[in-house]
Formats: sequence, C-alpha cells, structure tokens
Amino acid sequence: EPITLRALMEDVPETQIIEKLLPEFTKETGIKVEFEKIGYGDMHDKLVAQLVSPESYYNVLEVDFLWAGEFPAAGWLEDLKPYVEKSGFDLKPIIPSMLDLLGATKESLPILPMYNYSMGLIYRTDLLSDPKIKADFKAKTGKDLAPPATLADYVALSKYFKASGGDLVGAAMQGQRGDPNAMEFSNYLFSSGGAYLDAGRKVVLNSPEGLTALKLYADNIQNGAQQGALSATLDDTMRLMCAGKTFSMVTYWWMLPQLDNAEKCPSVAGKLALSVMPGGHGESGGWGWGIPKNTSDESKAAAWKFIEWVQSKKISVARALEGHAPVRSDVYTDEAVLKKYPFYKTALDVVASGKSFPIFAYSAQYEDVLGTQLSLAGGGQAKPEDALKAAADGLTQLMNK
Amino acid sequence: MRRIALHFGLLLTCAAILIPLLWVIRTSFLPEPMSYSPEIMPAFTLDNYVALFTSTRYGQSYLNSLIVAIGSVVVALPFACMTGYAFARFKTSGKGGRFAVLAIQMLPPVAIVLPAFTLFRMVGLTNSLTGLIIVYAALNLPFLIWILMGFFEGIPVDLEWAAQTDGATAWQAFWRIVLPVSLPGIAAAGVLGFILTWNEFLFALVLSGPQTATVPVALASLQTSNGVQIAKVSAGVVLAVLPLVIASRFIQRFIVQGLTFGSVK
Amino acid sequence: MSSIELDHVSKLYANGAYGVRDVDLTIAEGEFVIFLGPSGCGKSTTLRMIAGLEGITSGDLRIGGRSVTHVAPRDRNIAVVFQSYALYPHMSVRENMGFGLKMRGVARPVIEEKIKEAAGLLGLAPYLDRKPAALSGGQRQRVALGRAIVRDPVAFLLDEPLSNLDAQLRAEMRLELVKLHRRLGRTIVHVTHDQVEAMTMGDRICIMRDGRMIQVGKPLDVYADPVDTFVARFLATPPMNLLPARLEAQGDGLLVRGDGLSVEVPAMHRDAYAPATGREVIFGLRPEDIHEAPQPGFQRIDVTVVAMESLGVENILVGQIGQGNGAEGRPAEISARLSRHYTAAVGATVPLYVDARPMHLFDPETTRALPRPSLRVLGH
Amino acid sequence: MSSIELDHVSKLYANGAYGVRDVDLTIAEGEFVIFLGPSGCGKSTTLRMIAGLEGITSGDLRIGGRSVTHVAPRDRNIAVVFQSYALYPHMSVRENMGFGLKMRGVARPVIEEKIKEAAGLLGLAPYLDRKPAALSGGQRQRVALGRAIVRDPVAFLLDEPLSNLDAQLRAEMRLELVKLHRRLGRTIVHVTHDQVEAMTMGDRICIMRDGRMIQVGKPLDVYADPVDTFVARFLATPPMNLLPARLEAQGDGLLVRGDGLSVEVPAMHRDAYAPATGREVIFGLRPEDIHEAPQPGFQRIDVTVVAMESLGVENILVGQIGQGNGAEGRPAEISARLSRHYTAAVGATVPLYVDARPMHLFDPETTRALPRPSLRVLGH
Amino acid sequence: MRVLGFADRDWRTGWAFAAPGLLTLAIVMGFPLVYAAVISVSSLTLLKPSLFPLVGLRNFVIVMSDPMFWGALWLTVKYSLVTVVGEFVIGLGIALMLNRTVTMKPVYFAVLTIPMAMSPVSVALIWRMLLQPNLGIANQLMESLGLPRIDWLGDPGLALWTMAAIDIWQQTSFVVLILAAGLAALPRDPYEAAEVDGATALQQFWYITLPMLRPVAAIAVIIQLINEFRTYDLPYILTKGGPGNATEVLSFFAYRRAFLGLHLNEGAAASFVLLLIVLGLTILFFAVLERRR
Ligand SMILES: Nc1ncnc2c1ncn2[C@@H]1O[C@H](COP(=O)(O)OP(=O)(O)OP(=O)(O)O)[C@@H](O)[C@H]1O
Ligand SMILES: Nc1ncnc2c1ncn2[C@@H]1O[C@H](COP(=O)(O)OP(=O)(O)OP(=O)(O)O)[C@@H](O)[C@H]1O
Ligand SMILES: [Mg+2]
Ligand SMILES: [Mg+2]
Repeated sequence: EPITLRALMEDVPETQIIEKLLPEFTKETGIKVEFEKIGYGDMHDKLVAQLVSPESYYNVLEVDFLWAGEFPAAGWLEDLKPYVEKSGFDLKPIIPSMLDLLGATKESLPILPMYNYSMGLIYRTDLLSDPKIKADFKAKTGKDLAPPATLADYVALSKYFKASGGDLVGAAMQGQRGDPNAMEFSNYLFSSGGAYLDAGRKVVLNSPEGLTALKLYADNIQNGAQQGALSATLDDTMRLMCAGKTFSMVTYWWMLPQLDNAEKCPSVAGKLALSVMPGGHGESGGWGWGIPKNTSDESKAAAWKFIEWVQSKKISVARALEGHAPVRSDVYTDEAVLKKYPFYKTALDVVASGKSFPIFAYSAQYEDVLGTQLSLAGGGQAKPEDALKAAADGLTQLMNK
Repeated sequence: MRRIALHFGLLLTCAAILIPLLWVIRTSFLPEPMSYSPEIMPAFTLDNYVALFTSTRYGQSYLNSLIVAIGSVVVALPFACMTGYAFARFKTSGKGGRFAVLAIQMLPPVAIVLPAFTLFRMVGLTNSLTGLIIVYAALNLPFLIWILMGFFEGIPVDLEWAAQTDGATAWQAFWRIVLPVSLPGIAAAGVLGFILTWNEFLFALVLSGPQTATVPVALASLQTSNGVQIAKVSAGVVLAVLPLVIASRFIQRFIVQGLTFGSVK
Repeated sequence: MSSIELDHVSKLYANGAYGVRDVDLTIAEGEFVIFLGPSGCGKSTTLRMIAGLEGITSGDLRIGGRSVTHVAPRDRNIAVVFQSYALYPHMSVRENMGFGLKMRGVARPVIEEKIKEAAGLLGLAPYLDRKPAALSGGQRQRVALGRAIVRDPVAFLLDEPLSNLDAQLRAEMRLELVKLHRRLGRTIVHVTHDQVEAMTMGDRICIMRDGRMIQVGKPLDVYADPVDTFVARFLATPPMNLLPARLEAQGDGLLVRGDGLSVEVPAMHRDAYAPATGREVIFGLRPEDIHEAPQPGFQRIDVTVVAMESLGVENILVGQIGQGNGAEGRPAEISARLSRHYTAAVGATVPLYVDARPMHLFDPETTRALPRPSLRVLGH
Repeated sequence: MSSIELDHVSKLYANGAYGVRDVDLTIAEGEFVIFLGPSGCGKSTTLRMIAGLEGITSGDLRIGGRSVTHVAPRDRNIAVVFQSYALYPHMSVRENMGFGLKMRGVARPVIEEKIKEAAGLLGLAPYLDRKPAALSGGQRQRVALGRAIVRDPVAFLLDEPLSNLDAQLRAEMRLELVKLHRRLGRTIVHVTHDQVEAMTMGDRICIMRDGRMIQVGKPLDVYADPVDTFVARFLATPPMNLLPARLEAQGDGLLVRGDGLSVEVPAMHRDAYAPATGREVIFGLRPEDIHEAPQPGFQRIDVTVVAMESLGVENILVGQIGQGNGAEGRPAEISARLSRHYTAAVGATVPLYVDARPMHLFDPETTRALPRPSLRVLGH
Repeated sequence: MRVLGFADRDWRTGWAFAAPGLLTLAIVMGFPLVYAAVISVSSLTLLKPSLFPLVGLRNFVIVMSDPMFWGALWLTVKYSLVTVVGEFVIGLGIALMLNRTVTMKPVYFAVLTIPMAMSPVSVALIWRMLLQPNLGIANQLMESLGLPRIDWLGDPGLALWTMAAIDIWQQTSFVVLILAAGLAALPRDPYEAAEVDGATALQQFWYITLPMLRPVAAIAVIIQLINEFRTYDLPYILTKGGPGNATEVLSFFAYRRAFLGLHLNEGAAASFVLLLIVLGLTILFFAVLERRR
C-alpha cells in the first residue's frame, strides 16, 4: 500500500509549478502526492481543525511564516533536524534570513523554507525618465528626478506624482486592515531604521524611527496613495499598477514578471523596475514545509522524502525557471535562471536584506492588532503617536501571553 | 394606473438586482486582465468557464453542492415539517422548546465548527458528502422548523378535526390535509434550506476534503494571495445562480401564484 | 352497541367560559336525537365532545358502555357534519367525500360507487370534480353532508347540516336522512334550528340553554308540555303567547283573569290548577289555539289588530288585548295563526276564539310550568 | 340615488360554468328585495357582482344610474353579509364590527356607540372582546350581520344572514332588519331560503333558477300566481300539489279530471281556461287549500292516508288519490295542511275538502301556467 | 374536578411528531453545542488543546472587559437593525407587489430571488469589484455623471453602511421568498370583507395583511436578525473589520479571537454572549408582538 501525501496548498503559481513536477517525484519514489488548493485566508482554519484532531488528514504541511511561531508552539510540528541529519540534506545554500524567518534555531528546525516572498519597490522607469516630468520636478523641488534613496524621498516623490493631477497617483498602497497594511508598513518601519524587536526580543517599536515611519506611512496613505487605499488589498494595488495609474508600489518582488507582461499589462510592460526598499531593508516573508506530528511514521518519512526532493537544487532550479521564488542562494546565481530572469540579481538583494515581522505564537493576531492601529492612523482617526504606542503595547501584551 | 405603478416598482427592484449581475455576467466573459475595464464589452472569451472546469475542480464542487444541498433538504424538510407541526399544533415542548431550537441557530458558526469537526471526525464523516448532508440538515433544521411552524399555525384546526373523524390518524391528517394546504410554506422552506446549504462556507471548508469541496469553497479559493481571479469568480457565480433560476420556474407556482384553495366554509 | 352516554359532562373553555355544563344524557343505540337551543347554548360543543374533538373538562363520556375519554376521534368511528363544513380545500368534491372511506381502507370501486350514490342523492353529480372554492354555499354544505353519509359509522353527528339549503331541497334531504336512519339504524344526533326538522325527524328532542340540557323528550311531548316559559316560547314561531294573569276561583270553576283576558280553565285541568288559586300566574296559549271562527268549547276574546302578516300559507295576526298592564305597562301582545283567507284591518278590534284546552300556566317567579295532566297522556 | 340596475348581466366562471345568465332587474332606491332560488342558482354570485367582488362577464351594472363596472367595491359603499361570514380572524368582535366605520373615518366615540347598540341588538354584548374562533356558529353569523348594520351604506346585501340562528332569534332579527330598513330607507337585497322571511320582509321577491331570474313580483303575487310549476312548487313547504289531469267540458262548466280526481273549475276561471278544454294539463293546488271540514263551495275528494306528520303547530297529511296513473304508474301523492288536532290512521281513506278557487293549471310541456285572472286582482 | 380529555394523547402525538427532528438536532448539534459551551468555560486554546482546568466565567470576563467587544457589539446592533429593517421593508414591498401582479410574475420572481443563490463570499468579491474605488464600474459611473468618486469601503464613516447595503441587496431575496409564500397562504375572504368595508389598498395592507401575515413575518424578521447578528463573511472579504474598527462586528470579533487569537475559549465565550443577546432580542420581540395582539 503506497503512501499518498496530502497537502493543503495555497492556490498560487508556486503551487502549480510544483504540481507540474509531481509526476517526476512519483516516478522516482512511488509516492503519490495530492495537492488540495484553497485560498490563503481559508488555509489556517482548515489546517487547525486537522492539526488539533487525533490524526491529520494532511501529512505534509505548507506553513506560512506567520504561523511559524504558532504551529511549533502548539506542538503540531515534527522537528526536522533529525531528518536533515539522517538524510544529510545540506542546509548551507539556504539563505539564512529565510531560516530565521521560519523559526530555525541551533537546536531545532520546525520548518524548512519553501519559497520566498520578500518585499521590494516596483516603480515606473518611464516616468522617471520623462523629460517633461523631470523639468517640472526640478522646477518644483529643485532636485533632480531619480529613484528614491530614502523613505522620506520616496514618500515625497509619491506625493509629487499624486499632486501633479491626472489619474496617476504616487503609490498603490494596500491599506486594508490586517495582513495587507501590516506587511506594507513593515517595509516603512525597516527602511527607516526601526524594528519591532531588538536582539533580546524586547519590544522597541515605539521609537523615534518607528514614529517617523508611521508618519510617513500615514502621509503617503493620505497624500500619495490612491483613493480607497484603506480598503485596498494586494489585488487592488496590482490592478492599479497594471492599469498604469500609479507610479509605484511596495510589493512582493516576484510580482514584477506578472506586471512586466505585455499580454496582461500592456500599459506598463517594459517600463517597470524592481529595487530594494528605499532605505535598504524591506519586509521579508516566505513559506516553508513542515510535517505534522499527528501522522504515522511512514508517512512522516515519505513527507521528508518529498520535502528533500522538492527543495533540492535540481528541482529548485527547475521551479525557478518557471517563476519560482527561490530560498537557496545557489539558485539565484544559477546561470540558466539569471539568463531568463536578469532581475533575480536584485531579487537576491531584496531577499537577503529583508527583515522579519516578529515571529511568535500570535504573529497572525499581531498583524491584526497592528493593522488596526495603522488603519486608524492612516484614516486620521488616531494620532500617529497614540497609534504607535498602542501597537507597541499590543505587541508586548501578545508576546507576554 | 395602479398596474403601471406596480410594474414600475417591480422593474425598478429587478433592475437593482440585474444591473450588478449583468456586469458580473459580462465580466465572466472577459479575459481576466480586462475585468476592470470601463468598457462594456471589450472582448469575449469562454476561457473563464473552461478554466473553471479544467484547471480547478469547479465541476466536481458543483456536483457536490447539488448533492449536498438537495440531500440536506430531502433529509431536513420532512423532519422540519413534523417538528414544526408539533410545535404549531400540539405546542410540544412549549415556548421554551421553540426558543431552544431556534437558539441552536443563534450561535455563530465559528463557535461550533471545531466541535462539530471533532464529532464528525470521531464518526468518520469528514471528507464525505454524507457528513455534509447530515450537518447541513441539522444546521438548517431550526430555521425550517420555525418557518413551517408559522405556516402551520395559520391552518384552521377544523380541517384536522374533519380528517380525524373521517378516520385519519394524526399522521394521515398531517400528511394528506395539513401538508397540501401549506404547500407555499413548504416550498419556501425547501428553497431556503437548499440555499442555506448551497451558500454555506465555513462548515464546508472545514469538513470537506478536495473531493467533497462545495461551490463556495471552490469560489473562495479563487481569492489568492496573487490577487483575486475575479473573472473566474464571476463565471462561477453565474453558474452557481443557475439551479435556482431554473428551479424558480417550478417553485413560484407554489410560492407566488398561490394555491387559491379558498375557505373551508 | 353504540349508545352514547353523557355523564355529568362539562366543558370549560380556556377563556374561562363554560361551553357545556353538567349535561347528563343517554342516547340509545339507533336513536335519532335532535339538539335544539338558542345560538351559543353549547350544541356544537356537545357534539364535538362526543366526536372526541374537544376535551371534556369534567364528567365522563361513554359510547357503547365504554368510557371513550381516551379514545381518539378516529377510533370512535363517528361521522360528523361540521357547522363550518370544514371541507378539505385542496381536494375535489369527489375526494372530499371519499376521504373517510379511503382512510378506513375501503376498496376503490366501493368508494366510487358510494360517492356516485351520495352525489346523486345530494344533486352534486355535476360538481364532483370541482374544488370547494368553486361551489355555492349550499353546494358546499351538501358536500359536507355527503362526506358523512357515504360512511357507515357508529353514529352520525350533524351540526345544522341543512341550514343553507332551500326549502325544497331541505325537505328532500330531511327525507333522505330519515331514510338513512331507517336503513342503517345508526344513532343520529342532529342539531337544527328548523322547527319542522325538530318536530318531525327525531325520536327525541333535547333542548339546551346556556350549556344546560333543560328538557328532553318526544317532540310532541315537549311541544305539548314545555317545562318552562323558555321552552314554551322557544319551540315554535310565532312563539306561545304568554300573558300575565291571576288565577281566580269562580263558582265551581277557575278563571284566568288578566288585562282584557278572562278565560275559564277547562274542567280537565281544574283539579291540577286548583292549588294555585289566587296566585299570580303566566297564562300560556299557542297562536294556533286561537281561531277565527267559534266552535263549541271555544271562548271569545277581543283583539285589536296591530299587524297582519301574510305568509301565503297562512296569516299571522298580531294584536293587543286589554288596556295596558302588560309588560312595561303596555297592553299585552298576542299573536294568532289564522287561515290564509282571513283578513282584518289594522286597528280594528275583532273577535277571536280561544281553545283553552291546551293552555298552560307558569309560575312567574321560577318560570316553570305548573304541573297539570298532559293532554297527550289524556289521549287528546 | 341608489337604485341598482342589472342590465342583461351575465357571469361566466373561469371553468366555463355560468354563475348568472342574462339577469335584468331594476331595484328601486330604498326597496327591500328578496332573492330566492335553489342552491347554486346564482344568488350569491349576483350579490357579489353588485358588491363589485366578482367581475361581470357581460352586461352592465348601474348603481344610482351610474355604470359601476369599473368602480372598486370600496367606492360603491355597500354593506355585505357574506354567506361564509368572512370575519376578520385576527380581530375581536368589536374590531370586526367597527372596522367598516373606522375605514370611513367615523369618530371613535361614534363607532363605540354604534357597536354597543348593534351588539345589544344582536345579543353579542358579552362577546365583544372575543376573537371569532371562540364563538359559536350563530354568534359568528351575528357578528357578520353586526358588521353590516353598524354602517350607513347605499345598500345592504345580505346573503342568508340568519340561516344559523334559532327560530326565535331569527324572528327578532327579521324584525330588526325590517326596522332598519324603515329607519334608514336603504336598498336591501336579502338572500334567503326561509319562506317566512321571503314572504314577509320584502317588497319584492325575485326567484332565480339556473342563473336566470324567472319571476319577480310582490311576495303574495308570486305566491298566488306562480309563472310555472317550478315557482309553484318552490315557494312553500309542503309544496303545491301538482297532479296530471285533463281539462274536460261538463255542461256549462269545466272539469279537471285525473286519476281519482274530479274537480270542477270555479266559475271565475272558466273563461280563462276554456281554450284549453280537452288538453292535458297539470292541476295545481296548495296543501292549505285542502281542508278537513266541508264548507260551501268546497269539493270533496277521498284520500288514502300514507303518512301523518305532526309539526305541533299543525298536521301534514300525505295521501294517495286514485289507482296509479300518477308519475311512474304510482298513484298520485297529495299533501294537505290540517289542524293540529286532526288525526287519521295511516291506511284509512278519509274525505277531504278542496277549495278550488286558488287552483292553477299548467301546461305539461312547457310547465308554464295557463293564464287566468289573478285572485289577488280579483280582490279575493 | 377530574381533568380529562385529550391533552395527554395530544401531548404524546406531539412528541411523536417532534421527535425525529429534535433527535436529529440533539444528536448532530448536541455534542458540538455542549462542547462549545464547555470550551467557553475552559482554558482551551489552540496552543494548549486541553480543556482543563476549567476557568468558570473568566473567558467571559476577559472578552467583555475588552473595549473592542463593546465597540463590536454596538456596531453589530446598528448594522443588524439597519439591515433587518431595510430587508424587511423592501422585502415586504416587493412581496406585496409580486402578490398583486399577474403578468410577468414568474419572471419577476426568478429575478428577485437570484441574489440569495450567491454565497456571501462571492457576493462580497463581486461587490468589491463593482465598488473598487479607482477602477470599479460604480465609481466610473459616478464620474461620468459628474459626481465625485466615493471611497465606498475605505471611508471609515461609510464602510459599515456600504456593507449593510450590500447585505440588503443580497438578503432581501430571502425575505421576499418567505413573505411571498406567506401572502400566498393567506385566505381571500377577509379581503373581500375589507373591500366592502371601504378599506383602501393601504388600509387593507395595514389592518388585514400585516396582522394576518404576522406569524410568518415575525419569523422572517427573526431569522434575518439571527443571520445578521452572525454575519462574518461580508466583513471578512470586504474590509477585514477595517478601516480602523469601522466594520468590526461581533461575530467577526469572535472569529478573530478563536482563529487569529488562537483562544478558542474566548471565541466561544464571545459567541455565547452573542447568542444570549440574540436570544434576548428574540424573546423580547415576540413578547412585544404578543402584547400588541
Ligand atoms: N368560483 C367559481 N367557479 C366556478 N363556478 C362557481 C364558482 N362559484 C360559484 N360557482 C357556481 O356558480 C353557481 C352559482 O353559485 P352561487 O354561489 O351564486 O349560488 P347560490 O345561489 O348562492 O347558491 P346557495 O344557495 O347554495 O348559496 C353554482 O352552481 C356554483 O357551483
Ligand atoms: N373556542 C372557544 N373558546 C371560548 N368559548 C367558546 C369557544 N367556542 C365556543 N365558545 C362559547 O361556548 C358557547 C357554546 O358554543 P357552541 O358552539 O357549542 O354553541 P352552539 O350551541 O353550537 O351555538 P350556534 O347555534 O350558534 O352554533 C358559546 O357561547 C361560545 O361563545
Ligand atoms: Mg353551533
Ligand atoms: Mg349562496
């Protein structure tokens, strides 16, 4: 009776890429793999139901970094360290920030990174090189029009574009409460030098840097971003960018090929560039693989076999050629990959420089706590100082829970 | 004059419903990137429909939804009729019982979905259509019971008396007299049960597996972190609406046409 | 074995009103009993209790000697015509009539046969496939009747089954019911307001008032010897004339003397009434005992005509006698049934002739009849 | 201005059945009209058309001279007592009765006053706060009546408003309706099956059959001179005796001769009937024209007693005459209304005396009456 | 006085009729309900999946001492009242109009009931598309009419009402369904009486239709009230409770507690508080109705 691996997967291209390669794995090992694809928002609830039950239906897990605190804390995940050691899997090529992000320590490895979704800035090169705009910008600000170097520059530029009228705005911002605005703000925070936690995991969010970041964030929401930014999600910002109605957006770096696509987005194709978040650090994120504790030993072994296979260099390169966002540095530098996607060079910078949202048991809830304050500040319902304090207090509270 | 005003009012409300819907239908025939185009019909494609059935399991989900929705109505409606009748006619379990039954429906689904999952897991009914049918039958029962109770209360007790002296058992009186006379209510309750099941999301999400996912789950999965595939959603919605549109041709006979049975005297 | 015994049966409605109080009645197997009484006196309630549709608040009900308090209506096997018809609105006339048989498992051809027969009898043949909503009032009532008569129950309970039928049809139906009774020999309880039905159809007649059963007896006995003024007035239209008077001795005889009234008590009643001599009484005499022509034994009274009602069949004369010590100081009114050829001008004073033999005397306090030998027993 | 004119009005129901056919009738303002006819003949339909509740298939309906085919019922201002009562189930008796007034904006104290008055009249005072479901059949009917009489409409349409009341109450209500009519002077159309009501209450009586209006006239005229055998039989119970016979000449006179029957035509009718000499006829004579005692001008017949029905008020004798060339070869049956003191043994042959003056002759083919001078016109 | 009669038999028949339905409920819903109730007084969280120790009402205290809870409660009450009243009034209007027309009735009925066949998730997605502030057709129409673009879901003052409007758009069809059936089952007689009693169409509606429809209408209102109080899919898709806390309704609050906050026990406690509130409102509603009878 051959084992069937079942995984609940987010329905995104990454999953589809792997799905296409699955027959190869089955051929190699005789293990069948079934992916059940649903939306991100529904995954957590559904997984939790399985993980708290005596035996999980899913025997391979796709784990978001936001759950990387919760799942191990709840004791749902098998430690992968013994598996790594037994099979001699080489962890070295894996980008360290990705391992950190997913809760790896010296003692244990709950989750093995799967793919990356760090954030960077995507912006319109054509606007920056437009002579008329250049002249106008110079006239108004006395500075030369150039890609922004700091967050303040970026926000100023964004506001400039919005103020110039027309239906072009400076930034497409995903301001919906919760994951969207928490992620976006994290970029502002990191790029202005702030942090959620210090090295000793003490909450340092409520700092001058934090306040600068929040003020700039609110300023951009109000004066640089599109109308309705407070309810916007990734989808809205993408469509806005695609429609050529915004100068820039802060987003996952691998969105670039989807936007820079003559078929899908004729108005902006060929006019886009990716950069690390102005200021040098953006939010990093990623998915990983885990093995649930409440499954049989055989299936655990089979699951590891699959994880090992899918994260091997060979398969990672094959995935990358289809658009995968790798977690191995050796894939970013792979020639075939770079040839197809020159911007992977910048991407590696984005990934490597990325900093992480605080990872602990209540990360997901913290997104919501933070998101609420951001939303209030962005909508002018709360003063940035108060909102920041509340957000920091909320973090302290949740960390102490 | 009154007739014209009447039709005007109805057309207005129909328009309020149809105009957004027409936009959805239109979107369902557009390639995804054009879905937000301001033009009325910039292109035409069947890709979304094709993709629903080829690249996702929408077809399977559709079938599941039909089976589960019809199944749960078939299971729940007779029970609801009987219990509703007992409540209306015999005041069984009194006011307390009535409200207790209704209270079951008042708990937000989030509170019971995990306990329900635990139970169904224990009896091995997760990932199965039977399990879904059972859970929906039970979930919908309180509403159906109450609705039917409202209709049964309106039936003159004389009729049942006549039936009883004619030698009908309580059951026969119920089956042959009460039910036919309250067909509008039963039809409405049936539709309601179908629709509640057809649309339910959370239980379907948690209790179903890949083979047993229902339409709402399938549609929700089109909302990805890569963006919402709104054209496919539109296509899915258009298809999801079809059974009711077809069924309403038959149901409306009971519900709006009325049965004009007239009085018993 | 289908006698029906009501043993001190009462019905108290939820709102605290009595429907029926302490009714004690035994209906023999095969008897045809008429319930008669003013509107709201509890006739329908009694019927419904017998049928088992209404709970009994106190007392006991036995059918065939067996207490049926806990027997379901269907197991009592009783056919009922409801005052409100209670037709099944979703069934055709045919289905309405066949339902009771179907429920009792009668074979389909037999049902069809019976329906056909009953429909013929009731003149419903052309309407068999209509729903009740498309019938006239009388047609609906006939369906209700048909639903009962197709069956072969232990007893029939008929609650004003003919009230919406025209006179002719009613006469026919009356006859059919009597025939049915003869043929099947089943107990029948028939509620009616129609005097002809009350007098001709039943073996016994039960008069109810305010939830109580106040007189039970053969129709003519009740007619001839009402127990009180209520029954005396109730049983006929125009009702019995009731005149305040005083019983006086006159020589050997007795005289009923009131305002404008002086009637000698016939010899046959003298002994019975003698003890009441000198007392106030109410003198009762039916309109049909006042005649237009003298005959031996009749006594003359003079009446001032107030109104003449021509019914075609006969004329009713309403008149005044005396000067004004009737009720409320107005002259006493009196009515008389006269031949249809009799005429008199309003305002005229005419002589009429009283046949005093069927006279009654009532106690004005209790309204109960003073006992006297029954004319019917006397073989009159 | 509230005359009601039905101008060749017909009603065809959806199922293709005629409810009313080509009815042509003018009801004068303030008239009290009785509709009479067998069950299902279209009385209620006609009423409902007048009220505007039923569409008119063809013809025209005018109220006060104005065609109202397109006037909504509520704008016709007509009060209706429905045969099925149509009480508002969710309203108390008080609310039921007050509703019509409230809708017409009558002040609350006035409404209260009127309700109180009507409730007193109808004996409903103790029930004012009950819902119809907790009333007896007769009480419900009285509520329906009360709902109409509190109002002051252009016309009252009463569809068997007294059918479920006991005789005494009915007599009272009858009187109240007549008083109401006198007081308000409104047009009243009253459907009834009760002969007394038909004969005494109305100015005119309209006899319907099968959707047609077959005779309209003053009650006594219709009674005295029915246009055909249908009306002749319909108007009274027991109905007119109809005997097959032949009109023969006898010397100067005419003789109606049938099986066991030989009645001389009174002189007053001779001329009228002479043309029919030698023809087959139907001889019609009302039961009340057959007497137990001879009087000058009466003619003797011998009757074999089949049944004696005691109604208390009177006795009905059903008898046979002749040998058997009545309908279906059986001897003709004849009924007679006799005094309540008359008795005869069943099977005995007794002499009875016929008053032939009100006799009728009908054409056996068309069933229509052979014309003769009306007794009423003759001043009899 | 011996109390006799049929009551006891009726009683038994009643239970016989009620039993299958009640048993199904007891078996299928009984365990989850009791379990949920126990969870609400337990220390069970997703991180520590054990019921013990039981903590009594502590979870309730925690939930109810959260200012967000009261904000959510207030929002929920506002939202539910507006939507239920809106749906009932519009739904009743439509049902009445449907009841009155003859021609085209089936077509109207089919159209008017379409929205209920769409799951709330898809309704939310679709309306997000239509109301997308920059690209959505709604704002483009506004613009072409010379009106300002509206930030339907991003404006804290507007978001709740936009959500309510979307909800009304969809849920009214349920009310139409139930009320249309209720109207179809009404007897005709009283209307004829009311016609001749001189009641105008409006008066007939007020004095005849409404009271006679009341049992069914009351149930429609209660069902909608319960549904609205439990709404969570709409805010989940449309706004995630934002902007700020503008659309944070109670059921969404409970959801967040249970699944984001991982405190199943507090989520359950919040749910039971919601249940009690709805139950209280329901009982109050029927008490008022009965009083007015
Ligand atoms: N809705 C209907 N559809 C078809 N036929 C009908 C309808 N209503 C009445 N009829 C028929 O029309 C005829 C006249 O009915 P109507 O109610 O006027 O009789 P009616 O004279 O009032 O009789 P009754 O004395 O029995 O009340 C009847 O034969 C009846 O069957
Ligand atoms: N459900 C009820 N609740 C309260 N009182 C009732 C109920 N039903 C009937 N009654 C009352 O009980 C009494 C008897 O009613 P019942 O129906 O037996 O009268 P009835 O003799 O049949 O009168 P009718 O000749 O008018 O039909 C009436 O006064 C009536 O008001
Ligand atoms: Mg009665
Ligand atoms: Mg009629």
